[in-house]
Amino acid sequence: MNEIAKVNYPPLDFPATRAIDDIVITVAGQGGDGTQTIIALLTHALFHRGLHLYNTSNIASRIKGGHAATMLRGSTKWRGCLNDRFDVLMAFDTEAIEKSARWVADDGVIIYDESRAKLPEGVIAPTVTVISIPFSRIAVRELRRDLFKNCVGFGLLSRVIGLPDEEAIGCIQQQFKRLSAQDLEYNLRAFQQGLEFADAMGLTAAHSVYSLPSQKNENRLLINGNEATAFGFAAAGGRFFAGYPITPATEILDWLTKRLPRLGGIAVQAEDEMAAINIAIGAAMTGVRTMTGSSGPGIALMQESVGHCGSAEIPLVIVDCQRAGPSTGMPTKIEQSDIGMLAHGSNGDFPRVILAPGNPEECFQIGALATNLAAIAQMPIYIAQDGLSQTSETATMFDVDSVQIEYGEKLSADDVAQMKEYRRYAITDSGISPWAVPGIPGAMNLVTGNERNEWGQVVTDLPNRQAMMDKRRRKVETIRPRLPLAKEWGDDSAIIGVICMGMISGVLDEARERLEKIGVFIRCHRPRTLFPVLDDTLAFTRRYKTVFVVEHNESGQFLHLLQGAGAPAENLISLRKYDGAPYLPFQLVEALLAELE
Amino acid sequence: MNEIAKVNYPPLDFPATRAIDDIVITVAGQGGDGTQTIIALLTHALFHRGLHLYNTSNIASRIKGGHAATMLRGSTKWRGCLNDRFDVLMAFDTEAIEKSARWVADDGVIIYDESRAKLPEGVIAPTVTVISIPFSRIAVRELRRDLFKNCVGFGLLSRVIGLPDEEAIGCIQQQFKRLSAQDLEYNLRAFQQGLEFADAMGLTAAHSVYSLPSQKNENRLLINGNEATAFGFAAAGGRFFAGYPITPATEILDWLTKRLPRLGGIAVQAEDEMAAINIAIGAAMTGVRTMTGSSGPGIALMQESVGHCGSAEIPLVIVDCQRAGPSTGMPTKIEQSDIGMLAHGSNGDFPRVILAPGNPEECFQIGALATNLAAIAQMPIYIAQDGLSQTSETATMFDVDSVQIEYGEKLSADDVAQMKEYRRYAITDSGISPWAVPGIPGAMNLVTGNERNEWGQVVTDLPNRQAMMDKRRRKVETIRPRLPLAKEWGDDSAIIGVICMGMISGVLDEARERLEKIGVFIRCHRPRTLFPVLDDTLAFTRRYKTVFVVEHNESGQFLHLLQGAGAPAENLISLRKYDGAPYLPFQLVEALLAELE
Amino acid sequence: MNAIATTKTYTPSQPIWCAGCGHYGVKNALQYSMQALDIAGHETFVLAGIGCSGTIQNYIGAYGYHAMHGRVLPTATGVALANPHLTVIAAGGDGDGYAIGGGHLLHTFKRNPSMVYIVMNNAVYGLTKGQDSPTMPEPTAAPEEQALDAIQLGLSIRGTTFLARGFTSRPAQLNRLMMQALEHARAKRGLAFLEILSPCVTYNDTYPLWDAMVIDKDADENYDNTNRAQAMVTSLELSEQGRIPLGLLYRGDHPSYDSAFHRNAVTAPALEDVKAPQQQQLLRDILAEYKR
Amino acid sequence: MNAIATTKTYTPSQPIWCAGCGHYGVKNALQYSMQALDIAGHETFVLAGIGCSGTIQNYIGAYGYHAMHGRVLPTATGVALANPHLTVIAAGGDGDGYAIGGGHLLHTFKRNPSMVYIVMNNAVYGLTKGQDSPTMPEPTAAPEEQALDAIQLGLSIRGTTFLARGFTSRPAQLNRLMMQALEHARAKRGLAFLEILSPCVTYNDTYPLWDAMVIDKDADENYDNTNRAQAMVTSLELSEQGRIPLGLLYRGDHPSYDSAFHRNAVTAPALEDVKAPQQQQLLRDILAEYKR
Ligand SMILES: Cc1ncc(C[n+]2csc(CCOP(=O)(O)OP(=O)(O)O)c2C)c(N)n1
Ligand SMILES: Cc1ncc(C[n+]2csc(CCOP(=O)(O)OP(=O)(O)O)c2C)c(N)n1
Ligand code: SF4
Ligand code: SF4
Ligand SMILES: [Mg+2]
Ligand SMILES: [Mg+2]
Repeated sequence: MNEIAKVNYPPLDFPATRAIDDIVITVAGQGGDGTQTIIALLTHALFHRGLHLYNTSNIASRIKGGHAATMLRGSTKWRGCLNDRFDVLMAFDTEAIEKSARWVADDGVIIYDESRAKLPEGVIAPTVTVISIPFSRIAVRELRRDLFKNCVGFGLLSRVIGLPDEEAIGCIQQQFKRLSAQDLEYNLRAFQQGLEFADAMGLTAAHSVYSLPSQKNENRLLINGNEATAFGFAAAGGRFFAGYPITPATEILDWLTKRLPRLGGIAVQAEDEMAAINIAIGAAMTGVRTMTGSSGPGIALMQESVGHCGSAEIPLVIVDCQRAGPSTGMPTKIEQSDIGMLAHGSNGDFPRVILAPGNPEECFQIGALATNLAAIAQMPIYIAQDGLSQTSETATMFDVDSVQIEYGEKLSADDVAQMKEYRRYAITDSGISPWAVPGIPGAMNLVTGNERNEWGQVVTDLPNRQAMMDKRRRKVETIRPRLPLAKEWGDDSAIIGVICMGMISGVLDEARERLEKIGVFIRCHRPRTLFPVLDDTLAFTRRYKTVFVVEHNESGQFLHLLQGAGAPAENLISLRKYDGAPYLPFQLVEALLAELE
Repeated sequence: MNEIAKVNYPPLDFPATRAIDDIVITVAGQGGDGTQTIIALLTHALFHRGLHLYNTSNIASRIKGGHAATMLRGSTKWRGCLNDRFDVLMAFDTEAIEKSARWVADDGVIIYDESRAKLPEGVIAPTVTVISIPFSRIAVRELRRDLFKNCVGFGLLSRVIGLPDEEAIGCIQQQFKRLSAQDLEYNLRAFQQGLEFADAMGLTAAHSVYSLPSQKNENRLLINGNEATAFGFAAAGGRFFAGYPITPATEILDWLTKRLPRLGGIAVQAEDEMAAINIAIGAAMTGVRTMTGSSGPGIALMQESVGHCGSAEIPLVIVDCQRAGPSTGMPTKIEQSDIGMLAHGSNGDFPRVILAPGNPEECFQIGALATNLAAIAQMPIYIAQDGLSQTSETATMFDVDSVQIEYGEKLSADDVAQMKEYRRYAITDSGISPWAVPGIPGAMNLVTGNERNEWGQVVTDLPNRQAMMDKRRRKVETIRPRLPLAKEWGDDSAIIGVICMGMISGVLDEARERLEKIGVFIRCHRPRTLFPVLDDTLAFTRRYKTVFVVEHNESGQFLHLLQGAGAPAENLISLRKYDGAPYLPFQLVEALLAELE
Repeated sequence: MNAIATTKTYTPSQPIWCAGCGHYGVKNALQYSMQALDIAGHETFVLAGIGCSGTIQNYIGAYGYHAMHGRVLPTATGVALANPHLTVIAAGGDGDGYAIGGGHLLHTFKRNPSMVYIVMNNAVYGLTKGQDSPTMPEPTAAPEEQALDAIQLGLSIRGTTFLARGFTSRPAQLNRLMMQALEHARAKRGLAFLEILSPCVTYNDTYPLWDAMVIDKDADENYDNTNRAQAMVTSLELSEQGRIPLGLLYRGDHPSYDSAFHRNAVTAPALEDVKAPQQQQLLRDILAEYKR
Repeated sequence: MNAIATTKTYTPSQPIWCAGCGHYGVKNALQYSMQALDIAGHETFVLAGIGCSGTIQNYIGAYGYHAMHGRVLPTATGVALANPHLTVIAAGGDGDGYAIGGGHLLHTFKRNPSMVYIVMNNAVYGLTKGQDSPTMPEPTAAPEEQALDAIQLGLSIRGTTFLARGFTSRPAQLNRLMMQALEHARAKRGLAFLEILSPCVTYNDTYPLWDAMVIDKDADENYDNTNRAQAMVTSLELSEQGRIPLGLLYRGDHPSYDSAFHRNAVTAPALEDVKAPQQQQLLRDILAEYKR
């Protein structure tokens, strides 16, 4: 197995080691290439360095074998987005090079197999360091399995980013701890192979391209938005989920299928989205805290049923892991373009709330809060996720013990026993009617999506109708104080405001930082309740003459929501990106500056 | 059969005959009571008098036997709404009396069977004339069939409203022209029975309660909104419809099922709404002009597919016969509460248009226009109907010959033969791509709801995506000049504006008239294109400091649409009625005045 | 315990049905059977679709739910999974269950959740005024289209365990079938599917027609209702002859869907005490998966 | 006429499928049969669902359409009604057709519209990365749940006229079945349902398993594929034995759905000249109904 390693690989002329505190490493290839493994190894490495991590993918299709690029950003500061360019690109095939090479920083590094692809002309700065290495040939010839190329690659990469060998080996041991000793051994040998290559090229333990800092950052976890939302739901007592596979929401179904049964709960894969939400409705009516979820097309199919929950007063959490629409659209691309549907979809008027987390920690909190709010107000609560579903980030370790479980006006059999009379849809000041679930003696009641009287009997008389509509609307007012306000940050003497949602949070912060450097000061505002539009947000739109509304959709859906709620149109400037990729910091800076000129 | 008639019925003390030019007659009873027949007979009578008619029902449930009240207004002026009170109420059962008696005008007439029900106390003015008559007893005893009570009733009614006997007999002959001579004879005898009653009471040919004018009004038809929309569609070359029964949209399916086959077309009853819209999509892709329709719950189920039409560029007309929501709501009650769903429903952003007719004539025109616009712009066009679906009105005879059939950029085989290259999704300035349907040699193409390149092949690259989104949006700009502007009327020096949609048109006009009489002048504006919000409407919202937005829904959906499009929130006052019943003129006057004080 | 006697809540209303509607017979059979089996209203959840049929829940005095059109089966399945202590009864019309609900029917047959499903078949959409439903022979639009036979459909799905058909004009048999169905579901043996011929006197009065067509297989000693293939052959033959078999036409043994979920830690999610300390520990264990 | 030779439009792309995916075999059979029967691409409309399977329309060189998930059958029905001159081919996966599309399958069986429906059955959701589909035996969530057999389902619906099953590992038979299906549909005899066992090598590699399970009924001289009841009995028996029958398993004669519509004035709505003077006259006649 030493043949190739002994080949005298031409030493390259590497510049002096550069210390950086922020790095983006991209590994790209076919889906089956195991690019995920390299990223996982790098993740271990950077995590233990105490860096903040941001990990996302760019995949063309979900079929195994489709092109996939996985990006990992590690930084001493929290970022929550990618950087403009990649510092290191490791490309396993032609498509990877073609698609990703242009995004490598001028002083970056490209590692690829030149026997497979040519570098595209004119897009790569001459200052980029290019390393060519026949990964798979080495892996197959030397270790008899293509799979091992990942560790070869990791070996080389560890020298590029200046990871001491012991640290790197620690990562391999951690990553493959469930493998047989022999397989672990093979992987370690592949890693050595990578190191030998590096040595031959002049990338030694002493002379790496980059060197990365270490910082103390205990009590962190790395988690993606879907997992965190599912976790928040479970932590708040959520014990029933029904869904149907769809990119990028499937992970929630998977996560809960694996974990709910331990907690005495059930997760069901239904035959379609209508079945999913109605199974969920059935469960929710028995009193178990219930969630369903999907992405745009599935949520569109659920619209009739969501309105039904609003009408019939059924507590349900609905997660929409948004993706690029319309219709089937681009399933693996990001967008924030279901907001209008969530706020205005389905027939008729009914109470609903849309919450929008901006990072995994908020996913956890909002997953829990939505579960409580649904139970309290007996109504549908949407969680609007975006690229967060496809992104992992480091976050402060969740505090599961501090999650409260609130039951609102749910009645026990004892409560009912004390009552003289029970009306399911009793008209109350809060709009919330005490709720007895099936099984409780004496409290038999009728739940319906038709208009009804307090007993749940279908009636159409006018004053009753009006009273019932008003009662349902009041529920939103009742929980309004519980709805999370916006996160606001930036320069508080700025004269420019910028509003964004969800995943844009990170990139907006980075843009803010850069703008500050050139003397442009902005105040940032990210509502965590999208609907109803809360007063703090309306006040923000009135506070500045120039308020940007930055969103990932074509029609300015959030802008319309804001204006619909009374935000002054003349103050608002709409910035929209809808090509399926999130803003990079420089793009957002440019977009903001272009409007300011 | 003369026994009862000969009973000396106590003569009542009727006031002198009153000449009126506007009358509301209500016939109420159980659904099976044949109240429809009496209304039909009255309709003949008033139609021949050249009066404008407005005919609507108030039904609790669609099951035969449920309570139903049918109202007919006849007036020398066009009205397009009910009046505040009924001039005549004929009530066949207790429920009819209980529900309707309170709505009888102080100088009105109630006819009912006192053996069945008591008049509710305190709600009927002492000045109301009350006639008690044992309808069914007469009909059954005398004519051996309960059914004939309708003609007994009509006889009496004809004396109440001062219809000469010959005119009334003409109506009976017209109504029953398809019956056997014997059945006709029975009906005429029943009518005579009614007259004898009237005579006995003192209502004679010379002394009726009311007398009605006659006016020339040729070239009219009486039609309801559903029929008119279906007709407009057919007139513009619509030859395919797929639907699923739902109140109040079923009539469109019925109408087209009966008539399209004569025209070489097809109407299909599908297994559900998703099947309906997708059968329609399949048909539409072959080039036939296609429509589907439903009411709120069904339209909610179609949302995914509507977005698909927007994305895949499939021409489709979708009628929403709105009813009171949310969820199943109150199927037989009116509302305008799907506007938000139509404008913002479904995932992602795609081009769409919402048209809203205000009377049957506009239903016909808009049915035709929508059919052409869908074909021209290859996109979904919604028609938002409201109470119009449940209302018949007189209208100027439609001019089917003047309806244009426009094909937009549809290619023939010959056109394609001339082309060197054919791209289904060619990016053009107008956004509209020439369209070749299956069957044409050489023009094979791929239609998809995924993002695609010009050939229709699925791709996710960013610039293409952006270009395709922009192209689709441009189609709306291209047809914008064709979108119908608002109807505007009223005092043009007024300082108060009022905006309404659809069916509110008539009642707003009557309110305007009454307000003028007390010195309050308003300018009325009814957009016929609800989405996109057109400039004439935006200009209207800016023209007055006080602009009322009157709508039949709880949340102010149209208000939000207007504000979302940039209308100044500070000018707008929202008036909403959402109890399931349309505004009556006095209610709208009061609501407007209350805000103006 | 008599449900209605102890209620603190609504008084069941009078049916809105037309005089003579078959649905009265269905309601009677259900009430009779609940009483005969001593099933308490508060432990019973009647879920109904949309249609004339879809009002039956209002007349029983149990917990009741009015689903969206066509969705009653998934909803009832959710109930059965979340709280197995309830007697779950789904009910609806042929339009609701076989047209818009056809997909769910297929999958519910396949899953076999423990509950009763009553379909009131009148071959029309009663509530929307008489359009053809999937069980209408010779529908107006495409007269050659075959009527759907839901029992045959159920026989073709190998997870089914109880397929029966009753007729409101045969109340004694109907009562018996209803009781058997309730017992099947309550014993957690799976889905008890009971189609009931329930004529719509207003839009499709099939009393005399069906009276002439039905044939009681419960009374046929040679009929083996535990043999799926034979049941299918018999049913197909009878269809050819223009006959409609009544009775408990197929009875099988197959584990129920709920039994797959209700094991180990999972008993009744609806009754789980989510605030219990051991649950907190389990959550902490999940968190530990994320420690690196 | 060779479709691809005369195209002015897209060049069919290379499949995106994993190497070894069964779907290649389906594509090959379709292309082979279209050529063998001389079916022009421009007169053919291939409508596909969503899934790995749902990309087949991109590789044929015919008119192609990518439906919403589960909706390909109604869409194709709309095409068949509107333009009977087209050869209509619906295609999709088992998830697309049997899970979310199950209701439409039922009703399409019942209607029997003249078109081919190809289901590429791999017992998983390939595109979404390997979840169980309705044809998966022992699904993870509820292992006792029975796999759906769509042929048995089709046999239970009395309007069906062509029910066949092929296997991509039996290409000769598959080609034959595909040609028969196309001929059935093109002769307006109704729905030609062809389920093809098409393994997903990535998430559920069933090549060896299915190879051992299949049994060719085309080769069985004693099998009468015109007898619905026998076909059902045979299929149920084979299922019991863990076998999967291949071949044209049922062939019936029942008028097609489209034939109910295509009569009198209705020939092909898509080709109707709506501007013709007689159409104007017909509209005026309708208007006359409203004259009073
Ligand atoms: C989504 C939706 N589509 C359509 C309807 C209208 N609708 C109400 S009941 C019904 C059919 C009723 O027929 P069936 O289920 O047979 O019940 P029956 O009235 O005959 O007892 C329909 C189509 C609806 N309520 N919701
Ligand atoms: C409404 C909707 N729900 C879910 C999805 C996600 N989805 C895409 S393909 C697919 C299933 C694919 O399985 P199958 O039809 O068996 O095709 P295969 O990939 O196995 O060929 C699903 C669930 C979707 N696109 N749309
Ligand atoms: S319409 Fe038919 S189904 Fe409905 S209540 Fe009347 S008889 Fe029964
Ligand atoms: S994932 Fe499976 S079904 Fe999809 S292409 Fe690969 S092998 Fe075929
Ligand atoms: Mg029915
Ligand atoms: Mg599959």
